Amino acid sequence: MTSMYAEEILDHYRNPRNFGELKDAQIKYKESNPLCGDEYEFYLKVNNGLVSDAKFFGDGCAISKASASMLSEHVKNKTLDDLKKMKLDDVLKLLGIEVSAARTKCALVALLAIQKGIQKFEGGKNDGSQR
Amino acid sequence: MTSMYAEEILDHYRNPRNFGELKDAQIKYKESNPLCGDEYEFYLKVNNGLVSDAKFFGDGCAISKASASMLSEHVKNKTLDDLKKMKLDDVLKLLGIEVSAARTKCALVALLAIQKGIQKFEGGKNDGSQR
Amino acid sequence: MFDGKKIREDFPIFNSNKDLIYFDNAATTQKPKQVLDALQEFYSQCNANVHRGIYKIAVEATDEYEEAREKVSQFINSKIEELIWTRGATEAINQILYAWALWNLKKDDEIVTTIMEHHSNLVPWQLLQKNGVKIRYVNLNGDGTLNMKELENSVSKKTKFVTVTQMSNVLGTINPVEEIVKIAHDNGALCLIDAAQSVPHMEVDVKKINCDFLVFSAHKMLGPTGVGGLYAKQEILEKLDPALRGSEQIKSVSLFETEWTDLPWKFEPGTPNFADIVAFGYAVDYLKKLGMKNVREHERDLTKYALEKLQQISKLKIFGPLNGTRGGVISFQLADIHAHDMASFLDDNNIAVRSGHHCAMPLMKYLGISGTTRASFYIYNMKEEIDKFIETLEKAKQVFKV
Amino acid sequence: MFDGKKIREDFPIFNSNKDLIYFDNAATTQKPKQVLDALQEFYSQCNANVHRGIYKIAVEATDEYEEAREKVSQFINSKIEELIWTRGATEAINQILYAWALWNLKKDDEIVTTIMEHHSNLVPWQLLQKNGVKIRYVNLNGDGTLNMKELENSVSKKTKFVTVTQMSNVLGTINPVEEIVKIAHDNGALCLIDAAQSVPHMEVDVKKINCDFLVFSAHKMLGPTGVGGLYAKQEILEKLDPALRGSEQIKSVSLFETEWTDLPWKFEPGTPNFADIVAFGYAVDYLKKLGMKNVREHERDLTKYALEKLQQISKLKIFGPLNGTRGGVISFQLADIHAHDMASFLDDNNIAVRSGHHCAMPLMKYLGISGTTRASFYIYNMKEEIDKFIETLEKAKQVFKV
Ligand SMILES: Cc1ncc(COP(=O)(O)O)c(C=O)c1O
Ligand SMILES: Cc1ncc(COP(=O)(O)O)c(C=O)c1O
Repeated sequence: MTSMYAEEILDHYRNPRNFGELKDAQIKYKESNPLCGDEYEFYLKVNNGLVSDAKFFGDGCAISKASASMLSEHVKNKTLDDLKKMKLDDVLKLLGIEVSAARTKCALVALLAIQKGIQKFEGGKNDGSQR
Repeated sequence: MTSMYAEEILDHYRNPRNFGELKDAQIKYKESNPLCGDEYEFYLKVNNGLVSDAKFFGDGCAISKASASMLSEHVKNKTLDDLKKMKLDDVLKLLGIEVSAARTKCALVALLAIQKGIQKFEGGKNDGSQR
Repeated sequence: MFDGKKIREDFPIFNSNKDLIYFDNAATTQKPKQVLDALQEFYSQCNANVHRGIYKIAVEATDEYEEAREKVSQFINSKIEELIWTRGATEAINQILYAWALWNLKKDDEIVTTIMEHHSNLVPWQLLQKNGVKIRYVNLNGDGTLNMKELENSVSKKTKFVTVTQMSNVLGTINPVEEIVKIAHDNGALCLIDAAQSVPHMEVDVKKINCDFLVFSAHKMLGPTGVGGLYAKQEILEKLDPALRGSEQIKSVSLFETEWTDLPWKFEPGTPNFADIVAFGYAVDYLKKLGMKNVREHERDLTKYALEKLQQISKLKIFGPLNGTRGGVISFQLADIHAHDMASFLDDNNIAVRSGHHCAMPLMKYLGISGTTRASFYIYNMKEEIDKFIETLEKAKQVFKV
Repeated sequence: MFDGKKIREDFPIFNSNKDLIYFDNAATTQKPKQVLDALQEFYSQCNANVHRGIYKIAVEATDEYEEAREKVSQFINSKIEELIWTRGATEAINQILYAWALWNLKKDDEIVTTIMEHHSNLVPWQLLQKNGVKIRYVNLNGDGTLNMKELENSVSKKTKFVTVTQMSNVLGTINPVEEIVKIAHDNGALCLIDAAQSVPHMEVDVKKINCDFLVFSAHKMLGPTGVGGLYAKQEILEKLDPALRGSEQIKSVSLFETEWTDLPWKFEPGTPNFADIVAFGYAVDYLKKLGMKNVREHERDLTKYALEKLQQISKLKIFGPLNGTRGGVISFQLADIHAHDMASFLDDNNIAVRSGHHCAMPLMKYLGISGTTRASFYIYNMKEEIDKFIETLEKAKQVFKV
């Protein structure tokens, strides 16, 4: 019942890793969950096709912030293609908890920011969702 | 079951009495039943407080036209006060039939034209329903 | 093909009114128990305001609600983003008026429409005359079909908007909407199809029609009252600001500015009629299961049968095409029997029809009549009912001494 | 006074969800079987399009429909002519925007409203900025009540319109609407009361308030979704052209002109949501039978009880007045637990509350927060439920380690 609020989740919520701005990031994207109001901007530095550094900034619930925080650690040294392939399940595995249907959107905001950022970076058509 | 379409009703429908315009009428009023589209204009000549002549013009269903036709006969030599007191029941008595709930409005259009015309004639506030 | 008698058993109203012959389907249809049960179950099991709710029944409610949108958008072959919920066809048309037409049509721009339109596709556009917009009406051929030659001549480079019903609710005429859309587009005009009478009765494919807007009402197709659909092409919706404004349609609101959210919700402010919308999804399921081809064929059968019998009654005049592409709506006049008297008499014999101008006064004037009596069919109607109807008309001739 | 437990038995949803504690009544309420039965019976016995029908079930349907209007207009003490049916409060506000404000407010005219408004009473008016109309927002006192001094200073001869919620859906604050209307009128402005949160919970008398417009939604007061009321003074309605245009609202239509019919139908184009409107009449019957004084007292009781208990929880902050005139809506924040996490946790314990900005983003910004968790009560809630709620909050403190 209380599995969604495991110790590790709360730790990442209260002490988010890689929190802040990354000035010289090539990838920069803000994504929000309009139903909940969670909003995060992700910054990725890319070197030779690998993510060399990552940070994020923003606010939201424990689920969304923990997933942003964990993703900010996970993405380092991954290729952009690796990241583009990530799915909800991969995020849930990172989080290590079960997330109720109502909250999957919270778990996904950060990943969406990363993936849309990459898409834009790679010159993909801007889908208009960046403000 | 077929009582609404008695011989007399059909006769008045097909051969309405006092049908036409009355040029020198002091009372003249058009009333319609917006739900059905029945529309009649009534003309009354008044002499010493008595209706001396009456005519009507317009179109509608058998019930509305028969009641207009019968009323045009009935009103003669009545005082305006008599007419102002008339009610649905009086019209139904004239018609001599039972009228279903959906059709009482048809039975009433002519009486309303007469009564609103009198009200206007007597300097009552114009209620705006005359076009 | 299917059996009207068997379908009838799904409709509780025919249980309460065993002998009712319901021929007023163009006004509104009856509801199968599948739809009524869905409504009841929704309210009894997962009623909660949709979107934003985090608790279980709110999630269920939202899922059911958006599933209905999937079902209905599939039904007309639109994208999910292109289907906006409204109260009905009339409100949908008003949304086009206030979101697009009012701000985009200017002095001397022209609208082309037809003389057979329902007031709901006619009164809204008159407002634009305020801005100097001109309305042109296309007339009919002698048989009650649309004069396409006249339509072609009426649409010009001045035309910014063409709006036409797909099926007349008075004459039963089915208009060649694909052709009309093409004429509009060739002249740079947008085109609205009033599908209030077509979506319930035949396959309608918005992509095939290629119209810019299309509207319909749930209550005319087994669904509950208070629900309708506005289809519009995504590229149009994306460019427009919503007419109706409020909550649930926004990304963010500050004191003096609002940022709209994504389609289709951008056009749906306030709490939607979610319970009825869910139930509407079940109405569409019911129709899909029957198959719209079969629905159309069933009605075509009934209509052919009725037209044949009606033509055998002397002094009976039918308004609308006698054959060819037409739907199951038959308007008629029997001798000098006034339409209301006819309807009353039929009602005395348990046959429900409509009488009057059918919200198409300009058409009545054009036809030189004050009204008609109208019988309109749907899936639960049967040939036996038409037989009874014809008998009753014969009886009327006696009673009314014609 | 009455017994929440007994009332609960009238609500089928609590039969399907035995342990559900439903505290999201400000979003939408549950429906008693009396309302669901009315809906079912209507569809199963006399479903037919209202007005114009001459056959028996059409007459019955029309009678039931207009009876609902009688019931509801009595409930708010308006004339029958002054109650217009809409889809909900949001659409009602939009009708005022498009029928009156858009054509009557000019450059440099001012609107006065408050920082506690729901988006539905805020986003619509922003449209008027297009025409150079200015919007002024009145702020709050420290305790979450409206700053009446500031309101008085904001309303001037430039003010053409004042629009205020009677009860905040976030803070529970009840505003002194009679006084506000008087201030508006003294300055020659019209005044709209957003009664979406008040009509369901207390006696509301439009004549006593003396407002020019008032809006509310059926779904927040036991009624079905898709129905709302727009009250406006008769003399105002008579002068206005309707915003929404179409059938059923006209005396006659020619090609280029329309003559409107009488009030209230003039403002109701198209097929109304008649089945739900009939059912709404039964919802109002249900509330009348309980007595709105009793409804208010029951909620006052629950709210007082809840506020006392909540104040004993350390690190819990309540937004809104702690005593005085307030309704049964309580917004709070517990330590650093995010509102959505709080709502999820409560949901895990079968307690349905809402979390987020509650469609009041400007108020959130004013309060310097991103959202709150909100519990809102109604007639079927009980003190035992509040006890369980408080227990669960204590449990949350442990789980979230605050
Ligand atoms: C104060 C207030 N006004 C307006 C509304 C809008 O009501 P509806 O969504 O039913 O149109 C709400 C409902 O959330 C409300 O709380
Ligand atoms: C052709 C046509 N258009 C529009 C409408 C209006 O539909 P509604 O009253 O459901 O808004 C109707 C319904 O009578 C119709 O027949």
